[in-house]
Amino acid sequence: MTDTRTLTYVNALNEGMRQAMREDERVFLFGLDVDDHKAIQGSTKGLVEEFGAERVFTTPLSEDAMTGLAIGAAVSGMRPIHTHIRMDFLMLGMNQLVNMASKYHYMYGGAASVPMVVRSMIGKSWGQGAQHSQGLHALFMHIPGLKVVAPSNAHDAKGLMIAAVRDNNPVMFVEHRLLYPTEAFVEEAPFEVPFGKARVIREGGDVTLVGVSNMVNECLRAAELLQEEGIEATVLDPVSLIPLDYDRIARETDKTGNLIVVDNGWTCCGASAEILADLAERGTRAKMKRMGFAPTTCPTSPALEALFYPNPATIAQAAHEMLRPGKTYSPDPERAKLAYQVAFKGPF
Amino acid sequence: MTDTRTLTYVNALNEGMRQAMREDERVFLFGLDVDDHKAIQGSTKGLVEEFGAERVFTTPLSEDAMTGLAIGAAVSGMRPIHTHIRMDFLMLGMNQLVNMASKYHYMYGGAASVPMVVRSMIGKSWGQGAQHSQGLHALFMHIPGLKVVAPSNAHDAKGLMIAAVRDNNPVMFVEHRLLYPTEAFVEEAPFEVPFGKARVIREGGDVTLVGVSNMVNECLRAAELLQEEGIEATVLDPVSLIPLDYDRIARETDKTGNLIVVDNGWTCCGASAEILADLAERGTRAKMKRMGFAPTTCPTSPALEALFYPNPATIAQAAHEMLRPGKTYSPDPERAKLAYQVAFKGPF
Amino acid sequence: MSAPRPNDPTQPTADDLRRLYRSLRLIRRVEEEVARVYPTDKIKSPVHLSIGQEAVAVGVCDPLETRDYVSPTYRGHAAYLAKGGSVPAMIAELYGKATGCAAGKGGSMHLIAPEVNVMGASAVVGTTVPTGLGAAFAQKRLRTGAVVAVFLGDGATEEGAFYESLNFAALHRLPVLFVMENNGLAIHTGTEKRWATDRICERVETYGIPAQRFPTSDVIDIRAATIEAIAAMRDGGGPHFLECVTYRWREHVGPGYDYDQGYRDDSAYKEWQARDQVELIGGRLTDTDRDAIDAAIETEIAEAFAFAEDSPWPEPDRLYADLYADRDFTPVRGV
Amino acid sequence: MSAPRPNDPTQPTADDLRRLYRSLRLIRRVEEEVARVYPTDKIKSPVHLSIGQEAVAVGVCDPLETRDYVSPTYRGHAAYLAKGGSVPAMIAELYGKATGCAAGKGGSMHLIAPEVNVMGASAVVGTTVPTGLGAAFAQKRLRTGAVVAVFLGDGATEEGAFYESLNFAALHRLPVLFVMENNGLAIHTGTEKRWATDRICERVETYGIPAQRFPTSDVIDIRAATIEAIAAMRDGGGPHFLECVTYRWREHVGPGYDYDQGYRDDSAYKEWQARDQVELIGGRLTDTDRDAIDAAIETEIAEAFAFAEDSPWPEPDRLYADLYADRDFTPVRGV
Ligand SMILES: Cc1ncc(C[n+]2csc(CCOP(=O)(O)OP(=O)(O)O)c2C)c(N)n1
Ligand SMILES: Cc1ncc(C[n+]2csc(CCOP(=O)(O)OP(=O)(O)O)c2C)c(N)n1
Ligand SMILES: [Mg+2]
Ligand SMILES: [Mg+2]
Repeated sequence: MTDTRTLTYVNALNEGMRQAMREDERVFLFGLDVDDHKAIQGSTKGLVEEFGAERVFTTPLSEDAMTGLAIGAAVSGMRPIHTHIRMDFLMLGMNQLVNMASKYHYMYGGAASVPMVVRSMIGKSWGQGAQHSQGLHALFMHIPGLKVVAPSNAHDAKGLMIAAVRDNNPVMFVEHRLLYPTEAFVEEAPFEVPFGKARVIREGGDVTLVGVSNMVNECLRAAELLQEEGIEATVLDPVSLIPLDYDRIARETDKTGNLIVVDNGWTCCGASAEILADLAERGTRAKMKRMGFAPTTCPTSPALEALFYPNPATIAQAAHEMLRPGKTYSPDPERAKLAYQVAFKGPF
Repeated sequence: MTDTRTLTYVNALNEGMRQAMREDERVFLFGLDVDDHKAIQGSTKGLVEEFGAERVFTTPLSEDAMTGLAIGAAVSGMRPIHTHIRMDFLMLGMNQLVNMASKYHYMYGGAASVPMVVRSMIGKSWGQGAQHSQGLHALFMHIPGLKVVAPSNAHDAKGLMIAAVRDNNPVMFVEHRLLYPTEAFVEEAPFEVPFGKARVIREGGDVTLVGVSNMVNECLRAAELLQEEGIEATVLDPVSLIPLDYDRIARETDKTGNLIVVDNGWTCCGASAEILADLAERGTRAKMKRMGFAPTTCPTSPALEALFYPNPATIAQAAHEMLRPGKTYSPDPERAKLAYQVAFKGPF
Repeated sequence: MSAPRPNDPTQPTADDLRRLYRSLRLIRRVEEEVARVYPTDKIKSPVHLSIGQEAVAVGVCDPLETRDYVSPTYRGHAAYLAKGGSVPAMIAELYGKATGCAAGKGGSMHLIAPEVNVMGASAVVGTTVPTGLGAAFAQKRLRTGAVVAVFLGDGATEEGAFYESLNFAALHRLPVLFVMENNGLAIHTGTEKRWATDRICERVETYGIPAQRFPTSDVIDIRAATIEAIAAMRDGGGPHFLECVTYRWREHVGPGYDYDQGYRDDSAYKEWQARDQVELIGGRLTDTDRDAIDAAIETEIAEAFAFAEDSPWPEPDRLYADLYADRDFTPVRGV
Repeated sequence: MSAPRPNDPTQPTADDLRRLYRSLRLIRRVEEEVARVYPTDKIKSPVHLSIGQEAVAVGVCDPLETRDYVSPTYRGHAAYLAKGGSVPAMIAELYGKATGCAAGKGGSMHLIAPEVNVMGASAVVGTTVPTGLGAAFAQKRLRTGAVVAVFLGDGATEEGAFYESLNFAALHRLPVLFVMENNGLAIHTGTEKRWATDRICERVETYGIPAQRFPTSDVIDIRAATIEAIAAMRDGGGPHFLECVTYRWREHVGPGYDYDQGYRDDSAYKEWQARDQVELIGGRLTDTDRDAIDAAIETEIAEAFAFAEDSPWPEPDRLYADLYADRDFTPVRGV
């Protein structure tokens, strides 16, 4: 069933939370500044008005205790959505996330469960710098007991949000700031996007590009550039990182024999390492490559920041080099810019 | 030059810190309980007596601020060794480690540096359970700007400690509780073990076993079992995880065409994933496999805990399956136990 | 304490005394048994005994109802038992057996008893302060009228999360009773190496939280204060704080004594022994009552250890069980 | 404040007033210029302006010597400049240029000036409290006699690390002056939604730390208190705390005003404007002095922006530079 209504990512998040809160009164939304007029870049807009200050409220700057509060509330009957405007700030809640949330169900032999969602946003550009730009999802992927999802589009933002709130486990919900204004077809009725099912967004026989979060878009744009060179790329969105749809990634990789994983994060011990390692263990014969943040801290100067991130041109170049090694290729900067007009709206 | 003096890992750590403190008065050692009579399982024994309470002191239970204290002291002229009796407790210092220590040198354009060592111990067995047994080095490997070392023996414990204290960057120093009583040849004079140089501990042409921290020993013991089956294993110790000696690992893998990486931690986005991913990018033709903690939280019951960790028998089985697929092999439990008598003392 | 009023619920009746004694004695005897069995290596996780500190848990938990919550520490046997946690399930948990309260996956430091609202204990100091706060938030939101007693050691007051929790609890007037078990030690280190001052109650009061200090942890006094705090909290009165000065008779972890280790001598131990609350409350019972309670406790303990002994180990496939909770979801409205 | 003593160093001389004015005015004008230029997109990182709050940084930093340290916040232009950080290096940093004080890698939130002991500022609220503590520890250990001023916002007092730092500072009697810039806001949220009470000074005092509150952040008062605190600290007197109530004139981040955003009106702004410290101190100078200072500042600023404009971008290979510090190590003895 295709829907014809388009929604932005930010509004899809908002609708997902709103519907989840309407559906179940145990759900509450809290975190620094969720109830101010900026409303976490609009994603929480109108929620305090609809659900009141008991269910939608800001907190003191106390990420550690507030994470514990979410866990304690979850194990005693509530369903919190804890919101952080930057993923970097989760480092203050790491003890509760790693030592409590992820372990609670297992460590007590299944005697309790922790249905909570932790929203956080990867920041990018405008010189946000080292501490406002990190994509740290790999840290959470490393810890058994957490789930990690990273919607790349408005449709999934809503569907994953509803699924995350309904899930009985701690779900790290990774958003990307640059995605907020992007649009996709989004059904109005509540729906779930299932965890653990990757999605092929574009099919092509030559190379498989796996993109995480916003990098799905960068991959799509790279695919456009590659098409001009006669190279057809499959673009795959893992949708959720834990659980990860290893089988589908393997299948799509085997089809082309060439894989590039492009992450919104560092590659060392990152999501891209995990994917390549799994394929290596399966004995794939494909050529494989990782791309992600440069292996440095993120600089603010635009002159350096531009080099820090993969972009359609560098992704296309990497694919070209994989398929036609030694042949020089650098996409015309004007065409590379045009690639930024490509967007995927569905159908899903 | 071979030394004939043997020392335990715990005493080698102690000697390394002692010599580093004698050499440079800016070095201080602090952390919960470093100065009590148990002395962090003996590793800090006698240091408060030699260097006084100004240079060797316990702290309140305040891991977050104490990590910040180490950073602030380091950037203003001191060289702290911050000690944690369990790696799990580092989660409370994550904000300072990830957002400050790792980034300080880069984020300020090289204007300051952070010469600090963060010691922590991986716990194992005796029912320590979920929160006292984690090997979380992969979380630190993921963050550019940190160095991560994991000595597997007394010689490296001392040499890496001295190198870590002399290093001008934050070094995560990963110890393993089960290694404390193990002995090796250790020179008495101060010496450094360089970062980024893997070491072959045992040579064999059939399979390459890479072990991290205590898993080096488990690999050596697996190699003994395998030898009885006519399989010769190379055992490789990465020594430091960041920087990682990718080239040497690749060379030793290519020699045998078979690689098993055995980590004291989870595999998902772990050190083992990083190694396999790098080899995959290099286009190695080797068979590769990861082993590590079971992908669960660590249980306390010995009935389950035994299954949680790789051991000589499971490592040997994995290697056997890789080399002789389909052939059943399960090492005689008595012989597997005997394997625990194997120990590597050097020469280095 | 203020002078007793007629029918003052804070003054114990004979029934109350019997119940208090039973609880104190049960904890003491269970832990002594744990200590006795420990060297046999049947207990499969490190134990942090509360022997000597029982009065705090008992004084606080006695007036709690089942609907009320307790958020315990890794030194949590006392709170678990005082709140009504099952003895056999606890011992089986220490033995690493499938019938343990955490199915053998938690051990001594991770007790839990959802049936009586004992939340999961944690081995990382201070972590159960915010989780207890969360339970209090839930009670307020769900309008259950229940309160939460959060236990923490003197060491835990040094963790920043404690102050974050105080501030939030007071700001949102959550029904949470913070119970600080001040035994003066964090492992082997006294407060003089950890605290700038001991003005904790005063500090807590700056959050607008009433705070009381019990220099000898008299069980009747702690119980009386708890009764008043509970009443205030059920009325929407917001958090309360109790500092209970107490003494750890045995070593930090393990079954033994450690007065020969050089970091403390046994002079304070002797003082605390002289006012041992188990004996003091026991002394207020008739011999018949006391004997009957003692005998029942011995039977209960013997049965619990036998249960643990006879229980099976977890099956190997349980290693992979319970990593994630199932997917069941039924929306709830009208909370 | 106590009555002025003869030769009381806390009472400003005419020279002092000129210096204070210069500092206040420099900060005000630099930030106004930053705000003016911001819409041109030449500034390459988000800016958190201190306009209206200058008196706190100036009052504290004026009596500091170069050897003393400052640990600033991301709203740190004022502290950086008041401590003597270079104007051109700051503006170049905001422009993302190679000549910036952080080589273009830090931006507005990550200023640093090692030559005058301004430590690195952080975008994560509260993180520079413990790092400042560490600098104070180093000063004590290295016996430099230097002190450290740690700046923090009212929001930062909610982070647990603040309390951990107070405790440690008092316990070890470290020479650290905690300076809380209480502008009543964390982004758009007032303290009423974040604080259980406003009894912060009282709370800090429970650590044995002398605490003073400045309800209008009078620059002379803050300076006087700082002079006394510094003297006490150089004498081994341990930490001090100042709560400086102040007001953020502009929006949280960015160059504009936000009185139309509904979360505050401009009534308080008008009150604070009426006692603007830049004007008040300026008014105590002769016109000649003031004009000379103003003119010099305009030149300095114009030169700084020109310097930033003309400076080169970092070369691409700088992306990989400075991730790790080099391996040089020369042992130091006799500290
Ligand atoms: C966060 C953390 N840091 C350090 C430890 C190691 N540790 C275990 S118990 C303990 C002392 C705790 O003291 P207190 O809170 O007073 O509790 P008590 O043992 O006296 O009951 C310490 C430091 C830990 N478990 N968790
Ligand atoms: C740990 C952390 N949590 C949240 C944020 C987002 N944030 C940025 S500034 C700010 C308000 C800080 O308020 P305050 O400390 O009073 O400083 P002010 O901006 O008023 O100077 C917040 C919440 C952050 N940067 N760091
Ligand atoms: Mg204690
Ligand atoms: Mg503020």
